[in-house]
Amino acid sequence: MSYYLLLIPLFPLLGFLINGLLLGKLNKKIVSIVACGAVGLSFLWGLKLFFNLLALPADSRIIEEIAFTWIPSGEFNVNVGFLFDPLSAVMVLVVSGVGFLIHLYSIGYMHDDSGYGRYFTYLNLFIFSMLTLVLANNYLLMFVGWEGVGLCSYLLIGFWFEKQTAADAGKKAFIVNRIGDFGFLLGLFIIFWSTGSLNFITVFDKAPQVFAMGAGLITAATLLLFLGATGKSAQIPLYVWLPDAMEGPTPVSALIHAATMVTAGVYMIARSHVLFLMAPTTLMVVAIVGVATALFAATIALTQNDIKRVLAYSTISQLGYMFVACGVAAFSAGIFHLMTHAFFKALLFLGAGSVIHSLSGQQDMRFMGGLKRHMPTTFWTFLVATLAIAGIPGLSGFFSKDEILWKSFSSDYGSIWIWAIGLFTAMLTAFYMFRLLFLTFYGGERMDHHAKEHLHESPKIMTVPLTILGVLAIVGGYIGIPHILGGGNNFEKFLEPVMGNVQHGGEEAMVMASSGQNGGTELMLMGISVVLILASIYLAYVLYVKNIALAGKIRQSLSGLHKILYGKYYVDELYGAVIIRPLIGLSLFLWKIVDVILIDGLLNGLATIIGDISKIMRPVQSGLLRRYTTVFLLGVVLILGYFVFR
Amino acid sequence: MTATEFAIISSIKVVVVVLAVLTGCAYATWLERKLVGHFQHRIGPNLAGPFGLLQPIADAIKLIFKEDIVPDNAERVTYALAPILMFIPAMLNFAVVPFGDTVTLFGHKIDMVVSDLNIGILFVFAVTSLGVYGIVLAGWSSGSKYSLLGGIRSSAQMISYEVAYGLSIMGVLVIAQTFSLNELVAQQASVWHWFIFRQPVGFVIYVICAIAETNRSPFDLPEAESELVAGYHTEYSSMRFAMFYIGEYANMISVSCVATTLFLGGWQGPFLPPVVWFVIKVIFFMSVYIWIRATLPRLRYDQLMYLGWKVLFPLALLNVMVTSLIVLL
Amino acid sequence: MELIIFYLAAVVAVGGGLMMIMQRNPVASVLYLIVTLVAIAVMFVQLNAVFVGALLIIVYAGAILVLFLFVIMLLNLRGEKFAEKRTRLDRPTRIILAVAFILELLAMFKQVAFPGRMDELMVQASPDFGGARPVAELLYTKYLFPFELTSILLLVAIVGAVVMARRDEKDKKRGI
Amino acid sequence: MVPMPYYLIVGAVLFVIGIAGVILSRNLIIMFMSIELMLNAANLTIITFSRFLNLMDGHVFVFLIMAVAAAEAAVGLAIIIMLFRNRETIDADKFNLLKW
Repeated sequence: MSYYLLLIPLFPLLGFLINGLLLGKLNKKIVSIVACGAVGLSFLWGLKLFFNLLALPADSRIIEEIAFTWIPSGEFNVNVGFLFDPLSAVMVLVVSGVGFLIHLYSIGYMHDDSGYGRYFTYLNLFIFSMLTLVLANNYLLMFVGWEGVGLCSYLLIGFWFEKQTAADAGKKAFIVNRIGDFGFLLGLFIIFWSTGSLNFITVFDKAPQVFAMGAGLITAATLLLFLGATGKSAQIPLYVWLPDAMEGPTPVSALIHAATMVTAGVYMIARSHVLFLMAPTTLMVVAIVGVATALFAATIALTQNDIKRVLAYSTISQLGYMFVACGVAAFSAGIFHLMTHAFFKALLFLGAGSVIHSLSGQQDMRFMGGLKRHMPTTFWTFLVATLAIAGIPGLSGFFSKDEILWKSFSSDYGSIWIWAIGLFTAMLTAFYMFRLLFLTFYGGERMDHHAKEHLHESPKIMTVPLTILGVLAIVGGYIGIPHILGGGNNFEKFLEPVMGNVQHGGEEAMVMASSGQNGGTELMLMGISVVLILASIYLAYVLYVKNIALAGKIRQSLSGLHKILYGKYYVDELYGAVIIRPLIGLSLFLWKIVDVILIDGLLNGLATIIGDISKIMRPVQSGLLRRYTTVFLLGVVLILGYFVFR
Repeated sequence: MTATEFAIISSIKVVVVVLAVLTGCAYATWLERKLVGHFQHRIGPNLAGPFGLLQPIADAIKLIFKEDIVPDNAERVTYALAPILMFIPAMLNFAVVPFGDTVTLFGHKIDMVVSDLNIGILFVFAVTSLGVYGIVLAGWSSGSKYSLLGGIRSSAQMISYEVAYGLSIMGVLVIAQTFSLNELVAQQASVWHWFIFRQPVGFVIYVICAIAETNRSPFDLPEAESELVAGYHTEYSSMRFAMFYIGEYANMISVSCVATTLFLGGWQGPFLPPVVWFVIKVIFFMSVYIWIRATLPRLRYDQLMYLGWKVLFPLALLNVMVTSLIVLL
Repeated sequence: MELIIFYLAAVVAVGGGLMMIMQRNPVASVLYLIVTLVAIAVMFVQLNAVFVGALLIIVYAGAILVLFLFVIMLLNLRGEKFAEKRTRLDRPTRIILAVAFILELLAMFKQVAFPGRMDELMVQASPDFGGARPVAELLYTKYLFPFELTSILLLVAIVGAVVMARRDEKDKKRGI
Repeated sequence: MVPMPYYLIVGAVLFVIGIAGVILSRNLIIMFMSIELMLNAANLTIITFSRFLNLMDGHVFVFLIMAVAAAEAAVGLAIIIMLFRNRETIDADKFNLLKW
């Protein structure tokens, strides 16, 4: 039976082609129908295939389809082929589903923009690239999607390219991503060099034979892959592009942060988990980088005033969680969090977009407040998302985040320190998210008079996606309720054909948990986190609703720390001083000294010498046709003469 | 048949055909003048002999006795050569045209054709394509601008129409699968097998192109009196002029013969002897020629080129393609 | 008989060729080339290549050389005498080279290719040898690809000729 | 029956006449015609071999050569016309642009 996996990325590609080729010729209605329809069809087809997949027995849920041979070059054979297994199924549904909602939302959000058609063209290309990335059956095709995503992020972040900051942000995203891509590519070279293939299944089958456990080569390869992942998924040290990416239209931020782009790194690591499991060092690095990023970004988020920036840092922080999960070999937990995060983060961004839309572009939280009454739908959905990200029991974020915390505590690769920092970060998350909520929706209306008059709830086309995402943010977690709370942990089971064979730690823990031996610990840890999170929410309530003056006082007394945090640890400036300035100096050196004097001098000298020589040779070349033919004939006569008279 | 016999019979055939064609040319002029006269509601030549039948002879005598003028700045050799070059290809065409069925004379079986080439049609083409030289050289060597313009015009016209001309009969060849004129005639035994019915489009294109090939009205731009005096033979007189004249009419007759052979069943026909049928058909075709001349106005030069390249050529191509397709199926 | 025709044709061909290159007047050259071509066509027919022979006349005499004549008339070239400026050595060198070349060719024929009497090697030609049908059969089967390439070549030539010979506005103003 | 080398010799002679025409004549048109003569000398040789080997392939080659010659003539003559328009001469020795 053929599954026509090709169709999934094909629909957005068609949408892209139609909208792109007929740019400026279609009216807005047709553009939006084509764009949304394309993604919607992808989603529906993905859904159908998903159910087909469910109908198969668990261990045969791997479908590989080759569309055509792309690069046949000796031993190097790359197909355009697609792999559909539980992992990519989840990713396809998340990408196309959330992507579809964001498309719908964009119809309302971008309605008055002059680049409407262009916007949807990019958006479709983005979805196409992302679907290619998650469906690819080999690293090279994945890399194509990977680069496509990078390109689209550049196009979309710099969508309002008339604005200098937007254009700069686009370039920054692209360049920083290139660094990661470079690592990714090198990693691919190592993989191909040692296994002779780039096909996932072949590589993973061969990996145990060609790599020794924890050997230098595999460690290098996985570290390079991880470098790629840090670029795409905004981890230390390559996270700097993500906050700046806020320059793009808000739905784009939602798309980048929730459904596409940043999840690519997590997906890639989960996909390559076979390789990562063979390199414990790398796993440790992944976990440490993840937890460090989580904490680091959360602290910055505490002080930011721009609503989208707070969300951006929160994304970085949450991605840190996912990497922690990967680092402690709890890949399915990472993917689980990725999915729930996609729901609530998309919701948060779209909600923020709705707020910004209603305030005519105002993004600074200091000039918001009291919006609860004006925009009820936005408020309630936003509240749901905030509760979910904070990890309040009963909402999706709680299950996935707690899964990660528990795995980081119990897994063979985990440690109590990671757990502790993760927990602390969770508290910070709850705090800054509620700070955001309170500053935006509670308290006095601090916007200026003009903006106040324009306050309005967003149109249906924007609130409906919000509502759908709100529902998803609540129920999204229920597919992965852990055993300890009486659930079946179905999500992990579903991913088992992909991940199952490697999750020693997780499985043992699961067995322990179900037998009640270790269940007490898990419940206790869960309780601790819930209590601490509730406490930090209360703290936020006190500081930002009840007694705003106190917040200011605290800020004053800790002004040094606040300054550092507000300045984002001055990482951008550090990069500027350490990398960019010397690079400019080097370039100047290369230009003025090496290029102009050395190379040009050499070339000019050579040219002069050749010119002098040719002055001697020139008379031979008379330019006279008949003389040339005579010489030609002379040659023929000589050659023929040699053969005749030898 | 021995070689000697062959040589003798062939020589006789050649002589007979040449004489017949020359007489035919002479009386073609008479036919034309008579017909055009009647078309224009006058009588035409009627003084020399009954119905003016001796008029061509009188004309011939007049032409022969006129002074032979050669312009000062003419290229003498080519100037002298040109009328011959015009005349010879026109005559050569008749070498492959079958005039009738095989007859038995004095115990010898004699084909009523000078030479039955199995690539007869190609021969006709080759010879026709050589005909252009006479005109070009005449125009060029006369040393007169009218002649030069006429020569250039007519050669451009002939080359242009030769393409469609060749393609128009390709349909017939595709159906008949032979180049031999004899076989073509044999395939048209009954009236319904005449190729005119199987290739109507080809026939129409052939007629138009043939008129253009022979520089006849309405395609007689090269000798348009009103603009070019008389085109390429402006400077010619006397016998040289007569040769052009004969050449032109010989061309007309040869084109008519080929048309008869290709489309109208050749010498095939009931009751009457084959040769008579052949002559009847050729005269019919010639009359059509003259009729067209008397009826249609002259085309403008750009119209002529337009018709040749943009109408007839694609049409002929289409005709060949459709025919091939049908034959293939 | 055949031999006589061959000798006639050969003499006419060689003589026509020589006359062609010795003429000052290009029109005469064209006429001599036509004569040569007709003689070559006669030899083709002698070699049973009837179809190709007819094509030679149609294509060369009927089209290509008319084109030459056309160009000559268009440029109105009469027997031009070109100003003498070549060095003294040029012409003898060239003639010597040409003579050397033909001697070499003949020597090559003599020693390399044909030991013994050639007419013994002669094979009886197949019945339809040289007709249109076998040529067409090869052309549409074995040599289909070169054949198609030829059509592309012709297209390129048409486009190239049109582009090159077209007068642009500048030329029109100069009245050329 | 005419022996085969006779044809070949005629072909060779014609070919050399063509060469001589190219290198001796200063008239571009005559040079060009000499090239056509060389092509036909080659054609004659090909047809000769084709006949003596009883293979039709040679005829196909001649056919293709004629097509090439036609294309060449069209382009070549267009070039000559261009040259004449620019320089008002067809003296081959007046054109020495081939050194660039």
